[in-house]
Amino acid sequence: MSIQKQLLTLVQQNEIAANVYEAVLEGELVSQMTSPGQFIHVKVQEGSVPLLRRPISLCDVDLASQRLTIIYRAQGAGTKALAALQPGAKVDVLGPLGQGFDPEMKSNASALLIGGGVGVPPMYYLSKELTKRGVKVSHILGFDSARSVFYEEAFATLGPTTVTTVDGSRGQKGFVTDALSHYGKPDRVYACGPLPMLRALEVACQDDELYVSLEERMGCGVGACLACVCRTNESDTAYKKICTDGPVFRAGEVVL
Amino acid sequence: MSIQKQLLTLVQQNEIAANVYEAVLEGELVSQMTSPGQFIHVKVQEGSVPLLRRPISLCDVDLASQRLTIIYRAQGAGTKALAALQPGAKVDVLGPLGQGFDPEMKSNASALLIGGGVGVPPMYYLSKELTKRGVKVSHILGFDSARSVFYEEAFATLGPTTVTTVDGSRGQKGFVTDALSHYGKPDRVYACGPLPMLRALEVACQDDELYVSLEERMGCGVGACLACVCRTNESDTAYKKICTDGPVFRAGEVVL
Amino acid sequence: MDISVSLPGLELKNPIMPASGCFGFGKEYSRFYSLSELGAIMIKATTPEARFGNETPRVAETASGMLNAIGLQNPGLDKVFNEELPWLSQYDVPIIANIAGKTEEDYVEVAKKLSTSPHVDALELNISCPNVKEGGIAFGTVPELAASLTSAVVKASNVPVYVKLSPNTADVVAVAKAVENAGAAGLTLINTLLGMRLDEKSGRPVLANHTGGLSGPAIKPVALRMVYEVSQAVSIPVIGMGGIETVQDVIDFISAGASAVAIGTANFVNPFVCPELIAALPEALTQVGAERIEDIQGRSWKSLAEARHHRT
Amino acid sequence: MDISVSLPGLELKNPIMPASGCFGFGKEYSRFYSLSELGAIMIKATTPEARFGNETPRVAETASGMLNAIGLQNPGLDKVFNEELPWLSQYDVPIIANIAGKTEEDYVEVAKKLSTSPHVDALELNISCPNVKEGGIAFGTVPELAASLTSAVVKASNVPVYVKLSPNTADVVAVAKAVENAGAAGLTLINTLLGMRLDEKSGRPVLANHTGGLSGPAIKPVALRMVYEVSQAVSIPVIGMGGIETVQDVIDFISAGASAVAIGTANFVNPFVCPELIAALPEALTQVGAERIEDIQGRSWKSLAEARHHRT
Ligand SMILES: Cc1cc2nc3c(=O)[nH]c(=O)nc-3n(C[C@H](O)[C@H](O)[C@H](O)COP(=O)(O)OP(=O)(O)OC[C@H]3O[C@@H](n4cnc5c(N)ncnc54)[C@H](O)[C@@H]3O)c2cc1C
Ligand SMILES: Cc1cc2nc3c(=O)[nH]c(=O)nc-3n(C[C@H](O)[C@H](O)[C@H](O)COP(=O)(O)OP(=O)(O)OC[C@H]3O[C@@H](n4cnc5c(N)ncnc54)[C@H](O)[C@@H]3O)c2cc1C
Ligand SMILES: Cc1cc2nc3c(=O)[nH]c(=O)nc-3n(C[C@H](O)[C@H](O)[C@H](O)COP(=O)(O)O)c2cc1C
Ligand SMILES: Cc1cc2nc3c(=O)[nH]c(=O)nc-3n(C[C@H](O)[C@H](O)[C@H](O)COP(=O)(O)O)c2cc1C
Ligand code: FES
Ligand code: FES
Repeated sequence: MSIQKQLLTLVQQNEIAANVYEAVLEGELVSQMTSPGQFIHVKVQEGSVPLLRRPISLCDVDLASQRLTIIYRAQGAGTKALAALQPGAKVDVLGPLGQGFDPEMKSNASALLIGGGVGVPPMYYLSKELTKRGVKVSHILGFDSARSVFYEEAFATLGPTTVTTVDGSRGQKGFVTDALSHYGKPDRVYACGPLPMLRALEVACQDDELYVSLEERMGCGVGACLACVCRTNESDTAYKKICTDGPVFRAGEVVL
Repeated sequence: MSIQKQLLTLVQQNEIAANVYEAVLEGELVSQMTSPGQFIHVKVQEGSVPLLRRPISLCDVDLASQRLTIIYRAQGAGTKALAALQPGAKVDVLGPLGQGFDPEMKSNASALLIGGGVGVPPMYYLSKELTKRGVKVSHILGFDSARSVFYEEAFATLGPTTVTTVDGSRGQKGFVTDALSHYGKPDRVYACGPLPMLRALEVACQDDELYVSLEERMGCGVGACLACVCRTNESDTAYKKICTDGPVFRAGEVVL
Repeated sequence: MDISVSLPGLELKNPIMPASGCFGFGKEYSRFYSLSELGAIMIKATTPEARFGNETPRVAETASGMLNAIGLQNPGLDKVFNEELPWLSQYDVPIIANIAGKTEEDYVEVAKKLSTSPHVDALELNISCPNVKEGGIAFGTVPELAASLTSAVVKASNVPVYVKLSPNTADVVAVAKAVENAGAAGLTLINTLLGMRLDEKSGRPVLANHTGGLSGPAIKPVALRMVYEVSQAVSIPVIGMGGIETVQDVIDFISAGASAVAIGTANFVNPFVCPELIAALPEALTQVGAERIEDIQGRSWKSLAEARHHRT
Repeated sequence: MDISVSLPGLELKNPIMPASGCFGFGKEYSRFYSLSELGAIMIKATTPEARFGNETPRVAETASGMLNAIGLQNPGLDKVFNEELPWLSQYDVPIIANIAGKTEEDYVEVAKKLSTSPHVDALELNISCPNVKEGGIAFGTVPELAASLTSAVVKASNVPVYVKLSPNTADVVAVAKAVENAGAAGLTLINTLLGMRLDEKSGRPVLANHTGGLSGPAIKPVALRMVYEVSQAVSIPVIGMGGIETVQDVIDFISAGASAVAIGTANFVNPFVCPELIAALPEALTQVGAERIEDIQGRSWKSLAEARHHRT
């Protein structure tokens, strides 16, 4: 599976929650994107503003039509410019990057997928891949408020799904950890979301086989610049690069 | 007549010669643009690249439809980005700026209008205004080669027109000055084009009432930054600002 | 919301003012809005004699920035005193007069006279112009020279003296402290970074002066860093500038430690930028939970100091 | 067209090489193209001991630029010597080893060992890293310190020593001349400008290190100016860098006086930028009427000197 740089075509773009956009991109490169948890590195427009690429997780991939879906929050200059693109626009994509989630589990094994905010998207592709393998999936999706919720029904078609919101305006009030009790002891837990959420899960799921996907500001996205490192417990100078060793790690492998 | 900043709508854009574009912009502000020789200062796109506005002369104005026409060469970052805009795009225009050509002449007086390269466009609006006043206009339009020629027929409908090209691939071979002899002694000569052309005209037309339109790299376009000055003969420190005192000057008023 | 700011010699209705050299003596922009809306005006550098400045081209564009080499063109001390300043007096706005020269005597001469004008509220000592050999940049990079020039000008002046610092130095804090000790009432920073552009075809410098001063959004990170460092090291107020275009930029400079800000290049892009920023500021302050400027002034380093304090 | 360049210790197939810190030790980009295509490789700074560097976030974006504060993270001298360099030897490409440290002894230790590696063709003495207290930036801004460090490293080294200059100084030419006199075989410039960005909401520095080094197109005018000034003042070759993205940028730096160029930030934007520039260079040289690099090297100031000469 080789990393390439290619111009993909934006075929569709919708605002699916407050400031959250779903974009569908099409092109040959998509046939490389077989691993959920991997990400693409997007140069939103030509020229030097914004200068750097933006890392965005694969949310869904349709190999047959060579289309991928991403979901992202329009917050800063780059993602706002991305949100302003019209269908037909060409988007410069580098990818697929990073080590994704390992979806290989026994048929009938159980997996709990936990996403927080814009950590939810990669869980969707993962859930589909697990389901394909006969794994029983459940989902906890955490958001700020009802306005930010997306893909609830999509997840519900794959397996039991609990939505939590911090303000209680939709689903269960509270954090994803407040919903853990509904799901007993799954064979594996996968999570992606803000650092405080992942830290809480590391504690709450210490007896589980937990995989987490991390975020960090990136330069190159390919392991060369050392912008995105995190520490490991091995030594004072030991580290992992989120862009190439991750973004998915086994809990404990790196220091959160 | 007040200077304003307004978003105009690009209604049409065509490449009318090699790398030369004709763009039509529409909006209320156009009703202020009554003086040929004036220019607009265009912020081609939002954001900091390109940062500064670009000065472009009025080539034609239709007050009834609130449309103006500009003709420009796509050479650097700003004009290339302008050329890439599609109809419907909003363009941030500051204007009208500067002192234009004085078109007040007696009916039946004769005027010779000389344009070189992208100095041709302002001559078109001027020629129309002169014609309205019953002035007999003739034109000399200088270009590099046949590939660069534009608006030859448009000028010809207003009055006798000679095209010169440096390589002789269209019209008369040579420079605009080589065609002066065809036009006897007009009551007034108006010129816009590269500095060497204007300097040659200053010599060749020393007995005529000659007005020239100058170009200089601009910052503000409104007289504040002193980027665009030229010297006058009055004193060592005397100067005129091309953006506000010009761009049109009586020959001799400033040092070319 | 009250967005007024009190600085030595200056009662500002708001902390937004055009930067020197980007606003002439006010006339041009007075056609766009009333100058009384502004916090203050920093007028174009004045030298003893009228100067033509450098040959053209004087500006060139770069990525997110521009170079200028105007070369301190100005009508000279007498004309500024007798014509420009009285014209400005029709507006209710504090005037900060930027002064330049070749020698200490030049600076002192201009300071002495301009500071007696009833229309001048403060001086801005330009020891940082990169575009003329005698533009003071040597004064601006050597702390001892900066200090002795500041002393002389402070002595000569009837109004508070702000010193404009150059970014073209290894240690801006050393210069800042030196001029503070020499009696500066405040600091303004940054002036432009020395840069150049070449013509694509000929390979020759685009600017007639060869090199010029880089301004605009490109230099904002450098400006912000210097305001951050200097404001922590001195106890006189700082007026920050360098690449400000948006109200977020204003918030950033105040967070970095500035008491007020100046807008240069952005005026060229949008002649209405100053009044637009003034209008937008109250809402932007509210958004970051501030009720007045001081609530966020220097919060970039104050919060870090608190964090350090709590840790120990 | 022959685009090869001969520099002390370095026979370059072409004048394009990745800049230190932006290319690791080559492994990552070797997945995109063969490293043998490159003119040379400037590898990541090596210090005596392994270093973790600064905490994250380590990068932030700015207008046409980026800030980094990696903090000289590297696996340490032994590992670079025993693992990274031997791995690189599979490619036919000169290696320039960037060396850093806290003290003169550190620099000398790294220089001594790395320069005995059969895989190292030249050293790049990094006296300009803005991101660590001991990153050598003091060495880089004081001519005397720069010179004495250079002497020590030149003495310790088996291969030619290039010195990487800091732009965070008032007088880059003084530093350049000092290190030339101290035995530098060449100069590389510029390193990053010290800058910062604040978080929009909290007002705190985005970078864990608070400040960082500004790179990318925003700094090109400053870099070009320094290459122009330095290349006129010294007689050793200059490798230019700072914001290079396009083949026009390469032409500009060579016109300013560089003998070769290095590409930093642009690798992050386009991993193929170096081979693309190499492929585009011959045509670009033809366009400006050059048959080889030397035809346009320094033409920015050579043409001016000629103009001056003809005038007198
Ligand atoms: C592996 C990975 C996968 C991601 N997947 C998604 C996703 O599927 N959907 C989604 O909405 N977001 C995702 N993010 C976060 C996303 O990359 C940032 O929100 C985005 O880069 C911000 O860019 P901006 O232009 O909006 O912000 P700006 O503020 O303009 O960005 C400035 C710089 O900071 C970086 N940056 C800012 N915030 C972050 C952040 N949280 N993480 C990493 N870099 C940041 C930007 O990349 C840029 O270099 C992912 C991040 C990583 C590392
Ligand atoms: C009063 C006036 C009227 C003009 N009218 C026309 C016109 O009708 N049609 C036309 O094609 N051109 C006209 N020009 C020239 C036009 O402004 C420049 O070609 C254009 O600004 C170049 O921008 P760029 O983005 O292509 O070049 P870049 O190289 O990207 O420009 C960089 C900077 O240099 C400035 N610049 C470069 N060349 C010139 C130049 N020749 N004159 C002024 N500034 C320049 C730009 O404004 C910009 O600030 C006029 C110039 C002036 C001063
Ligand atoms: C065209 C121009 C002329 C300037 N003239 C002066 C001047 O006369 N005196 C001075 O102290 N600074 C001068 N400056 C510097 C500005 O006041 C300001 O410090 C600098 O441009 C950074 O701010 P900005 O990025 O907002 O432009 C000038 C800047 C520009 C762009
Ligand atoms: C992420 C990053 C890491 C860097 N690390 C080093 C380094 O270890 N040693 C060094 O001498 N320069 C280092 N630099 C500076 C670059 O080599 C180069 O001088 C600078 O970035 C300007 O070039 P650019 O604008 O092309 O990036 C680093 C730059 C970046 C962006
Ligand atoms: S982003 Fe460059 S190493 Fe990970
Ligand atoms: S462009 Fe600013 S004074 Fe003319």
